[in-house]
Amino acid sequence: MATIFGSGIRRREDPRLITGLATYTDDVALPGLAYAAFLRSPYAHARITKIDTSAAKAAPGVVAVYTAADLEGKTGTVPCAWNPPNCDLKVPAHPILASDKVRYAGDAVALVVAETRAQARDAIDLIDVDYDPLGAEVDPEKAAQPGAPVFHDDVPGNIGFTWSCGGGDAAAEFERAEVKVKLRIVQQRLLPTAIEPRSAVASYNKGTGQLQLWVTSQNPHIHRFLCSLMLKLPEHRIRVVAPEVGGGFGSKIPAYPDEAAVSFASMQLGRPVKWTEDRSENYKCTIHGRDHVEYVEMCGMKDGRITGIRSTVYAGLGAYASTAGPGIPTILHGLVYSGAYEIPHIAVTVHGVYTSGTPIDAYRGAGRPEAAYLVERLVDTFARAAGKDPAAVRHLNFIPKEKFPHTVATGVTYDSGDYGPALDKALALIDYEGFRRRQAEARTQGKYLGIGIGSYIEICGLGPSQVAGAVGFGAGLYDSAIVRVYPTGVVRVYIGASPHGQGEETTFAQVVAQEFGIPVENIEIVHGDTETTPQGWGTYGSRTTAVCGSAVKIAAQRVKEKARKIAAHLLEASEDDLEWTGTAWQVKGVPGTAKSFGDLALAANVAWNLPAGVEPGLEANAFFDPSNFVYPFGTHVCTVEVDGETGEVHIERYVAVDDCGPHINPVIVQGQIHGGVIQGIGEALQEIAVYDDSGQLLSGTMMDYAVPKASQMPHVETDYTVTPSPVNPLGVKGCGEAGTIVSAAAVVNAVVDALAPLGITHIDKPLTPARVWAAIQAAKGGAR
Amino acid sequence: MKRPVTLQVNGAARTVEVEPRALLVHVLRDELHLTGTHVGCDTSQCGACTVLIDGHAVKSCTTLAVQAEGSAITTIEGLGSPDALHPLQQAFWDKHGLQCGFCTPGVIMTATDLLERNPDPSDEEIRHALEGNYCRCTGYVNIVAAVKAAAATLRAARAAA
Amino acid sequence: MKLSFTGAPEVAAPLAVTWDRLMDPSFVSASAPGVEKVEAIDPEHFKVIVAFGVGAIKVRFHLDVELFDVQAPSHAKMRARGKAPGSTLDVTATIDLSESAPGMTRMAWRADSDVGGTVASVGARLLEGTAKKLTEQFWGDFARRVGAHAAA
Amino acid sequence: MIPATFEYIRAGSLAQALALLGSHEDAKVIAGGHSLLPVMKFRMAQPGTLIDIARVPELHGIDRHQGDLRIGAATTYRALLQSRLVSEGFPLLHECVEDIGDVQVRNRGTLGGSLAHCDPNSDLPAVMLVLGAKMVCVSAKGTRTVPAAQFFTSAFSSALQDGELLQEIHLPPLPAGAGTCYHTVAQAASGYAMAGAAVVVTKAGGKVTSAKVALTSSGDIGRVVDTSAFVGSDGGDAALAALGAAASALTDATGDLHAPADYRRHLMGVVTRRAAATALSRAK
Repeated sequence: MATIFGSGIRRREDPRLITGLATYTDDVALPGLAYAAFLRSPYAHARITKIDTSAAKAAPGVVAVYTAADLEGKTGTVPCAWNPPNCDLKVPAHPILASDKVRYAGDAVALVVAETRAQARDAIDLIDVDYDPLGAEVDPEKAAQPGAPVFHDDVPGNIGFTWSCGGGDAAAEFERAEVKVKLRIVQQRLLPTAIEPRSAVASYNKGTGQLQLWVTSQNPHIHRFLCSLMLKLPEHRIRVVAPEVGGGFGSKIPAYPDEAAVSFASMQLGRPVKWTEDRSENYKCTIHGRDHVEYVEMCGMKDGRITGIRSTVYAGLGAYASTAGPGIPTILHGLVYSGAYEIPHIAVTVHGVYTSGTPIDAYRGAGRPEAAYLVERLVDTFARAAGKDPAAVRHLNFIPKEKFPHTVATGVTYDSGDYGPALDKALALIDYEGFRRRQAEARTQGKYLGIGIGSYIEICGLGPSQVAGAVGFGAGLYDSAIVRVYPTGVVRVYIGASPHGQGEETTFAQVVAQEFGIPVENIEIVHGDTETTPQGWGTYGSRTTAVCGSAVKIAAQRVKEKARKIAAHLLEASEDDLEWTGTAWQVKGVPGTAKSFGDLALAANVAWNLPAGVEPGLEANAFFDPSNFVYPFGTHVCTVEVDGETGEVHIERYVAVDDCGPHINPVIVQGQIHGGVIQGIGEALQEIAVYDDSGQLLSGTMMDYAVPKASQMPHVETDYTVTPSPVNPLGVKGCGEAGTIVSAAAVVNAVVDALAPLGITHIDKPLTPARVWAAIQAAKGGAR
Repeated sequence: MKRPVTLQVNGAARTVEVEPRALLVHVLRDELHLTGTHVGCDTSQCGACTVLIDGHAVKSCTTLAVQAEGSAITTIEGLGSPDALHPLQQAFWDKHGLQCGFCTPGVIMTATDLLERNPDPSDEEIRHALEGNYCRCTGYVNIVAAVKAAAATLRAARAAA
Repeated sequence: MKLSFTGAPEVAAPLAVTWDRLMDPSFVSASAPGVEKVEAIDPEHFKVIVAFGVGAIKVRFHLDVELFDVQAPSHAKMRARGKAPGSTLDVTATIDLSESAPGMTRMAWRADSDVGGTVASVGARLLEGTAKKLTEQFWGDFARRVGAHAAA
Repeated sequence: MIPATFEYIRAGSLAQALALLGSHEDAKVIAGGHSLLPVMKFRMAQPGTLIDIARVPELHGIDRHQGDLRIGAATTYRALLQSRLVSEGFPLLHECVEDIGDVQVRNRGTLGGSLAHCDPNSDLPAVMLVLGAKMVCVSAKGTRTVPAAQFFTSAFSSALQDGELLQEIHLPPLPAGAGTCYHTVAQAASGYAMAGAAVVVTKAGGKVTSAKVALTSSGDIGRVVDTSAFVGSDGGDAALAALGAAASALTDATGDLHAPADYRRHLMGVVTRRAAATALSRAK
């Protein structure tokens, strides 16, 4: 029992998932259910000159057709919930259904509700809309230039904000430095591609005035909050349920106009309405990630010391400011430019730019992979310019272990760290020296072998609420738990976070089991329903275990303390004379006196004999607000062979050494790393959302957007170091995003290393065969 | 223009009135309430909708229910239950071969087909066999481990039989 | 998705005859694959229903067609805006006729199309080859028929 | 993703299928449905009637017939992969089919369905061309045999006429000692070849004695490379390079999302060269 914390037990959520008995949103069946479908704009940017819904309204099975005119005055707009300070953020109105203009290909224009899915779909084709096309521009750098089409009348020039951060004196340092390198980096648009598309089932009871909304959400309480604004319905009349959720990766954080429109329809009709997006709809209308054009520079000394970094970033916001959109390229990006290094001089400028593309919001890692990528690309480029080994440069510049907690030039304070051992372990696992010998040999035979290192830190475990407020995040970042013990000694734990694959039904049960000395089978973790769970802020930003898990632990400790009072009373002993055996309270050194957790659960719940002043029942709640973010770190190393003729990249080995503090369940931690790494490799090698000049998403299906397949991806080798965080009682650092943070950088660094003999210093990801071949051709001076 | 279609679903004859255009996946989910089979794409790529038709893994989003008339359909619900897991289901649980679980039923159905054809697949053969089943959570590492483990279990069972 | 195609077939007919045929919507539409209906609003404006496609693929567009910058007998431009469920099509075409030899006309054309919606985001793989083929087929067929009529 | 409405009729025999095809305007034939249903779901195809030929007995089976291998048009990829007649007699076809789509697609998709679809990115036309396949087309008027070279007329259009079905594919035996190879570089998302080459070669006395090379994704369907210079050569690096250059030259200068025109042309040369080299190494 003593080892349940730290044990790789099987997941408790799995039996229902592997037998098809789990309920995802689209599985929700209700009497009288109607089905909704959206008519979406085929143009990226156009004025709507006519909408005629008469034929659709007359079509078989159609219950209602709504356009912006029907919502007028009855609903609000889609809110943006992150307003970073001191950047003059402009948030233009984002209507639930487009009224006068459409601003991206996929913007919703009308909603059809019909008796069946097929009838709703059929009726969409009967709505007649005339558009007057206006200019489109999806590239954030180009959209920021004079003369670009303007997408919002109240945002002339399309610049939604200009944000800066830094420390030291970068301008002076770049004057003084001996070695300077610069890169132009494009961090392409990515499609999050949770395999479960988004879905919403809204059921409004006109009698009670209550709306119940099942929705694919990573954060039902945030959804409740934002839906109340969109629907002008008080929050206490909304119950949001995130049932089983089939992956999110950030894309199910935002409140979308879709669930508001579906809820509106249910409120109008007084019957339940279901909508589930198609994949092609998902690719057009669910948020995208990344989308930066970056001009970045690094400087330092010939001995390999890095002294400065600066950047100008054009970060696409897309057509509208999504829920967390503006916070990602700023707070979650600019503040971590120091990476794992001591860099005294940092200057970051980020322009958030409205474009005519799908809105950009959080995608796994959200801002931090972009930062890690540019920092690690720069470190490699700098090392090459300084004539130093890239591993040695990293070692030289790592923040030393004894300096933690350490405040970097951007002003954030890293909680704890010991970066060298992770790098050394990764290099040893991959046999760095041996590879370098093999590489030298291969080069003599005209083969392109490369090795890439990525060392990272990330800022996660979001985070202190006070900081959330200070950085303009329109929510709290504490989390919560209620631990409720039943008379028979079994336990339900209600949590504010909303896991959707990360396994907290298991890890949190392990935390509680460890506290109470009971089997995990006696504990159920309840999440995802605002009706039963305490206020929390959801699952994203690798925060669930660090923040909500801590609340679980504290609530469990409170329960245990109450049990101790009762035990002392029953044993007629002083509380101070009791000791916890691991499964029971007993008088110190007197095993025969043990009151097991089960005994005390019964005693508390029947309340026949409680100490004076102690209320019946055995439950406690806790709201945990951490004192700081957590900063996981690690080093990933990747070896590749590049086919110089076809441009194909083959990953030979991929080694990830991560430090996310102690592991409550090491198997689950490893699984999180595996998945994160493969997402990063997909980003490095094959994933890109391609738009044409007219703002059409050309990679609009899985036929053209290359989600990594089993046959394409390498085995991922994992190892760990363990450095506890001092900022939460579990000491954990979060592992959900860790795998993704630096994996793209490691892969691209490896490919550039392979091609270095040709003089290639950078290739923009994704490193598709065509791009790699083109870079080789250009380097060889071949005709392109 | 609905018409009756009879399918042998998980061992039982089921007759449903459907339009010819009804996709098998929609009939399974909406008419027969077998919601373990999922829809993840439009283009026959992701494999979340994979079921067995007459023992062969098929994407039920690219099959009309009328095409499957008279065929034996096996869905994840028919493979095993929490009390009686199929060796593949057991192995996915044991090896942490799933996270959000959305793709998992389809992956397991395809793996069932693989292990019928090839009782002792290599890692590479497993990865090739699963290229029509996308998983965004696991990075496939533990899926491969799970299929290998299930293959071993099934081989042992066959040897014992 | 933007597509641009050009061509310059030789027409075995005098320039004036070729020009007259070009200005005759029923003659023109007989060359256009998939045209189902042409309705003349006035000499410069037409409503056209056309089913574009190859093999099993067929998308029916309703087009508003406008002739402009018409300089008889050698130059005209055409603008068409079309919609199909979920998809859009915007085309601008330029035609310049010149006498290449006595009784022969060189018909230089250029067509710039912009396709949007489902056809662009789903059908891009199918689109370019198909559109090129259809466009070239149209002008080739038109040139051949003008010549045939002139000879007849 | 729901197709528009249509009428569905399952044919129980070839005669019935042909009669239905003759009597239904706006009808499409469906077997596995893996080419047609995806476009129907996007409503980019809206046939009025689907005639299901998957269970027509005359369209199934793999056997030897007058020296050829005879394959029914409704034969699934799975059945092809399991056939020893195919893997032993036509390793090229086996090699190609192994990587078409994925397991689920191969379980359902049919050889005839793919060939009749005439997708220029499909792998099979090139293989059929170098194997010298003969397509048996049947209509109410009778059957006719169309060589592969005439069957694939252009992208998405075949020599099949209205009212006609592809019934069988006949493959003549490979030349004795022939080496074959199908090699592609696929785009990562759909798995369609960015460039692909199918090669059949024979050699004797250090010389190439015959060679057939056809291309996938060259811009149109069914492009065959002129091998007259390659035949008679030693099949060495220079000859392979020249063959590759011929394949590149035959490739349209049109690109797509995954393969810009210059890359595609270059890649066609590489895959052709590699396929030919492998085929030569396999030739006896």
